[in-house]
Amino acid sequence: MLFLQLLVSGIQTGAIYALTAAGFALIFGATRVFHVAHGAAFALAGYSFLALSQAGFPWFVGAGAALVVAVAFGLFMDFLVYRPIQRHEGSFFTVFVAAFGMSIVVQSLIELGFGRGFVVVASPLTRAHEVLPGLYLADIFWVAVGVALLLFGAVTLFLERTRIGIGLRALSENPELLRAFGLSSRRLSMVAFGLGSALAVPGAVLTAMTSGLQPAIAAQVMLVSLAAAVVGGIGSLRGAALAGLLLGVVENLVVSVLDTQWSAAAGFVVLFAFILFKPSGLFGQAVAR
Amino acid sequence: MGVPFSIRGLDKKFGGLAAVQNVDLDLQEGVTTALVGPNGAGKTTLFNLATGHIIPDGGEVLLDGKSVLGQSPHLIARMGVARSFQDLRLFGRMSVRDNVRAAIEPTAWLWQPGGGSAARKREAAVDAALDRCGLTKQADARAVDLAYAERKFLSVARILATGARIWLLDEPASGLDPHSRARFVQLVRDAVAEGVTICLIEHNLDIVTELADRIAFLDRGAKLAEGAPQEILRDPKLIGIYFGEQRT
Amino acid sequence: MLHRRSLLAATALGLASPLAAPRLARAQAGSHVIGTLFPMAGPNAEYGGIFTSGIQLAIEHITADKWLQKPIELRAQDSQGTPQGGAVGMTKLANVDRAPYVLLGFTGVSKAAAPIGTRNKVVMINGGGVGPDLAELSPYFWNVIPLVNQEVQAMLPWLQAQKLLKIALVYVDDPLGTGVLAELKNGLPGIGGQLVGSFSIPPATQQFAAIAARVRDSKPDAVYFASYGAQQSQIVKQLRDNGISQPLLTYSGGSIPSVQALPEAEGLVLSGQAADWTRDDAVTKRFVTDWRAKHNSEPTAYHQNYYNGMRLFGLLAQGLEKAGKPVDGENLREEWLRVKRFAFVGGEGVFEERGTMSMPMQINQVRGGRSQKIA
Amino acid sequence: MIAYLLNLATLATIFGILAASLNVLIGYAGIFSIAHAVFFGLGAYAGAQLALQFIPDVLLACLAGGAISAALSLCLALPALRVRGEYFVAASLGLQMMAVTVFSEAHALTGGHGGLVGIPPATLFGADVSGPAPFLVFALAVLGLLLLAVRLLMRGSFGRALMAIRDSESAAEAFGKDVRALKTLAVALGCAMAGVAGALFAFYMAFVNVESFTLEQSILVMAMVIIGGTATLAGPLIGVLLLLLLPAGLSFLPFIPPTQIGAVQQLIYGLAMTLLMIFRPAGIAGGRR
Repeated sequence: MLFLQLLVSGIQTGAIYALTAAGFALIFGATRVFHVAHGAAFALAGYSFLALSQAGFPWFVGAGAALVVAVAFGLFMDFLVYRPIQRHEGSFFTVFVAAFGMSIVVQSLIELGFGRGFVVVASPLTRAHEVLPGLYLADIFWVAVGVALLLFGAVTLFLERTRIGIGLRALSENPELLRAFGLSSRRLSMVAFGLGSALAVPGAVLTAMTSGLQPAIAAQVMLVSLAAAVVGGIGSLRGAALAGLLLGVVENLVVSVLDTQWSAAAGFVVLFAFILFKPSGLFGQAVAR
Repeated sequence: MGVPFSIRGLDKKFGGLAAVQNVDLDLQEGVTTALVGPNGAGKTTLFNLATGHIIPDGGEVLLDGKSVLGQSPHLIARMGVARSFQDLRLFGRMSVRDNVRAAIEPTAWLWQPGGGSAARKREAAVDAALDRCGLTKQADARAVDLAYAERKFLSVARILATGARIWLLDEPASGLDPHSRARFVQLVRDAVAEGVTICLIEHNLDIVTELADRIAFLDRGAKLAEGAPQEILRDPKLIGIYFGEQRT
Repeated sequence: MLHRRSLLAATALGLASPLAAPRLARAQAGSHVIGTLFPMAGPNAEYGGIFTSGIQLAIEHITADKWLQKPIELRAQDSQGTPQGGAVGMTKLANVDRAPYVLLGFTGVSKAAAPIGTRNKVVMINGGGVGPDLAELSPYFWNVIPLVNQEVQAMLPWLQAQKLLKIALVYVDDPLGTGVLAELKNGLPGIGGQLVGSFSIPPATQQFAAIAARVRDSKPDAVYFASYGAQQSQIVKQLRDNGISQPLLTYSGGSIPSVQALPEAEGLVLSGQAADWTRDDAVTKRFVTDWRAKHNSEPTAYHQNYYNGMRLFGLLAQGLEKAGKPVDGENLREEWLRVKRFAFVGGEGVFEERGTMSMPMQINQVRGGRSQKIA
Repeated sequence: MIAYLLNLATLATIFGILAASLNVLIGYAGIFSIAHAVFFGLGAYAGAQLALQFIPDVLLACLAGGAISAALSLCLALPALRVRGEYFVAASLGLQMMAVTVFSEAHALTGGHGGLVGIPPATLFGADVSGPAPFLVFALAVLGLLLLAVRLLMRGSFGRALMAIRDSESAAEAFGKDVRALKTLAVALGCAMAGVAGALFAFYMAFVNVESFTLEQSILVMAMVIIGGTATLAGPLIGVLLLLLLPAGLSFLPFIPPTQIGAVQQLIYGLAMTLLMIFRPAGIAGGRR
């Protein structure tokens, strides 16, 4: 039963990781930008939700505001940080450092605004009930899993059925092809950043209610997304989502065999192992040496 | 005339797609061979297989009759095989002079074998190569700051200075203006005169006819024909493949 | 969901604190420089505020009574509640501020700071940390708080009486937590009990769902947790959220308002030193009366301890000034060894050989958001 | 005030060594490691254990720290030989996160979160050098020696070969450079220097624990190198001075409360990273790229 319990809480954690990592993978797949400020979008969304909830607004107003803030931040990064850099130089490390700098900025702004402690939005959804003997589930589990499935389905449909979605998928493989399609890569990268950042919002809102937020959460989300994207195969949405789920489950299950302290590092052991032994990830193409 | 470099039955597949299949090629001493074929014919892949940058699925690569298959690229290079790249791959943030220096230093530790006299010899070789490629004035500029033609010549200067006896040149003259092109042709001719064996990939058939003693024609990874330039270039079937593919 | 370690914050501050010095470095000649080394920002900042307020009341009393010829100047360093913060802050207080007397708290902080303070002959007073290693840490390190062995000793009879014999422990993997672990491991068999599970957590983790599952799996009669600051609230909330209905136990670190006000903390059992505000000795009376007047609330044991810690300096320095000796760490220690017994809030304070002070203990329970004595 | 300045100068010297060592990796070898604090930590633990168990000789501690870090640098060299770019950054992240867990779990070697306390005052051939001034002189001598070594190496064929690999790995191979050996050596060199800095740090603090060797320390050092300018001798030192003087400078500004200095400092260095990458990617000391 311990195993089942840990598996269940792993799935809850993993559902949130999966959505967030899918956003990161979508952005990377379409634009080849290693958007490490993705975690900052998550943090901004979470704190927006928190601020409005504390001000007494109903949850959907807070969630809506979180969505607006996250998307605006994604577009801001695309327009004002990544494009100017790519215009004069494309080195991935330059982009990486710039994005990292921005996530530090966001973190310190949150620290100045909300303090360094952790904060949580109280909700009756997080209280667990015994559903089977020894198995406890909170309602938020169903919310997390349901939202993750729903959104992932919607995004998959969007990518496969709509013109813009197909364009997004083509962008990484063959930018030449796009011109024939009559789509501008500029607009597509806007869509990628907007949509990718939006995918961080549900995770942010749910985290605000379960284990709470703290300013450093931006860096943590970045690490998880990055790990999931690499393990899943860089650029593969399906891979990132699956790997996100996997990381969440591993993180929880590892507690049943190892010291509880290894929980946080478990995901990174998986990451390191993948890079050494299967750098192409679960679904990626072979990495050119 | 010896055959310093030869390829036997080389095969390479990428994800089920045959990039090179069963290719034989002999580079004869002092002879310039041109690899000709449409885009995607496997010419660059053949270079990469020959220099060890890619491991072939099957076949044999012989240097002076000895197999070098599976050797790493730097070891093959040290045996006297120098190559250029289509996208040049200069050492961008280093100076022009350091680009050439880095290319010819036999080891990479603090001290080079041979002491002062060897060092002076190397500096002389660097100067000579820069001079022949017309880069003396730009010697202290960084490689990324050079003009297009200068960058192309720098990639040749790196090879020239090494004193390698086998040169594999990947589209060395593409995009050059007529003046630079003439200079390039002269450089290659001088090298051949000094006994260098050259294999080059080239799309410009004028340069091919000007420089090549032999042509190997590749299409879809296979060698379709090999022979003297006038023979190959007069074969309507080959020319059809060549230009037919080029137009799409 | 995504809480791991507190990431970017710690190092930046760790570097900031030794370097934020110049403003503080301009020492006023002619004052007694007293250092404090408490967490002033971050998840443990609540303690810093509580500790400092006790000190301030003592300074007010010392000043009002004109015990000393020179005024007292307080220099605060942020320890962040972490060993590194403690080492950095202590280096600064000793080398730059040249404080002969430093009040600190937290077990990890104290252990990291003590060698540095000892090397510079700085007297260090702990009124908050309870790790067992804090006894005999250094000749210059004195505790005005009973340590955790006393806390656990006080808890054990109560557990026996309540027939809570199988205990699971969730502890922060630092000197405090490992101290509690050792005490429980040694103490429980004595009452016929047993430690059925012990789960270490990193100091900044905030995700306890998996740990809750394992705690539940070990089928304890009660769950003891040893942490501090905001993490305690998180542990309490998530253990309860994840279906743990057994009694929760902790040590005196849980006696801060943010924990007790939590709805999930109802019924939480904590050990702590006996706080008897009805005593009628003059020192206690004055402390309680002035505290109530100033803060309009009841004082806590932490307030009492740091009041005593500051008062101790007043007593020692007064003696030194009278004898015409300079007030430095070495002389303060000599004076302390000479006097040994001091009139403190809560009765006479007698130091033991190991730099510790015994006190009567009691068991409290949180009822309706407030701590009440139950044993 | 003198004590304060000595304090600052010693810290700057130690970080100068650390930044110079990372510059060998990032600037000269093109290995974008964000796990540098791991090797700083290994050196610190090695130096501290030597001092605690055997002899507090600071020179021996530096050698031990350097040796341990160089030996374990294989953990970083392995992924560096297998993958590049984003993948390597991800791998080094994984290594960093795992190392922090190992540092906090290996109580016998590292003291866990409690750390190694009571490191005895530094001696040199039996003479006490623990005073602020002699210790600073020793640290400066180490820095000078290491900078001289880096300069000699990087001006020579070793440096040229490394930079050639950095600029184009395949071309360097095509000109006979043994990429595996050179990268492994460069990683070992950089990590050994970090280990030396770590040993000095252990004596300077008289205390080490895992908090000094976390991801944020790695990021801080990376920021020092990037902001100062990579692949130059002076760049990392400029970066160190800027980032260390920043908090001191900020504490002179009366309108920032002391508890917020950390956040403001982070804000500034995050912003500096991003803006530099947009407008001057080669750093302050670097030329135009």
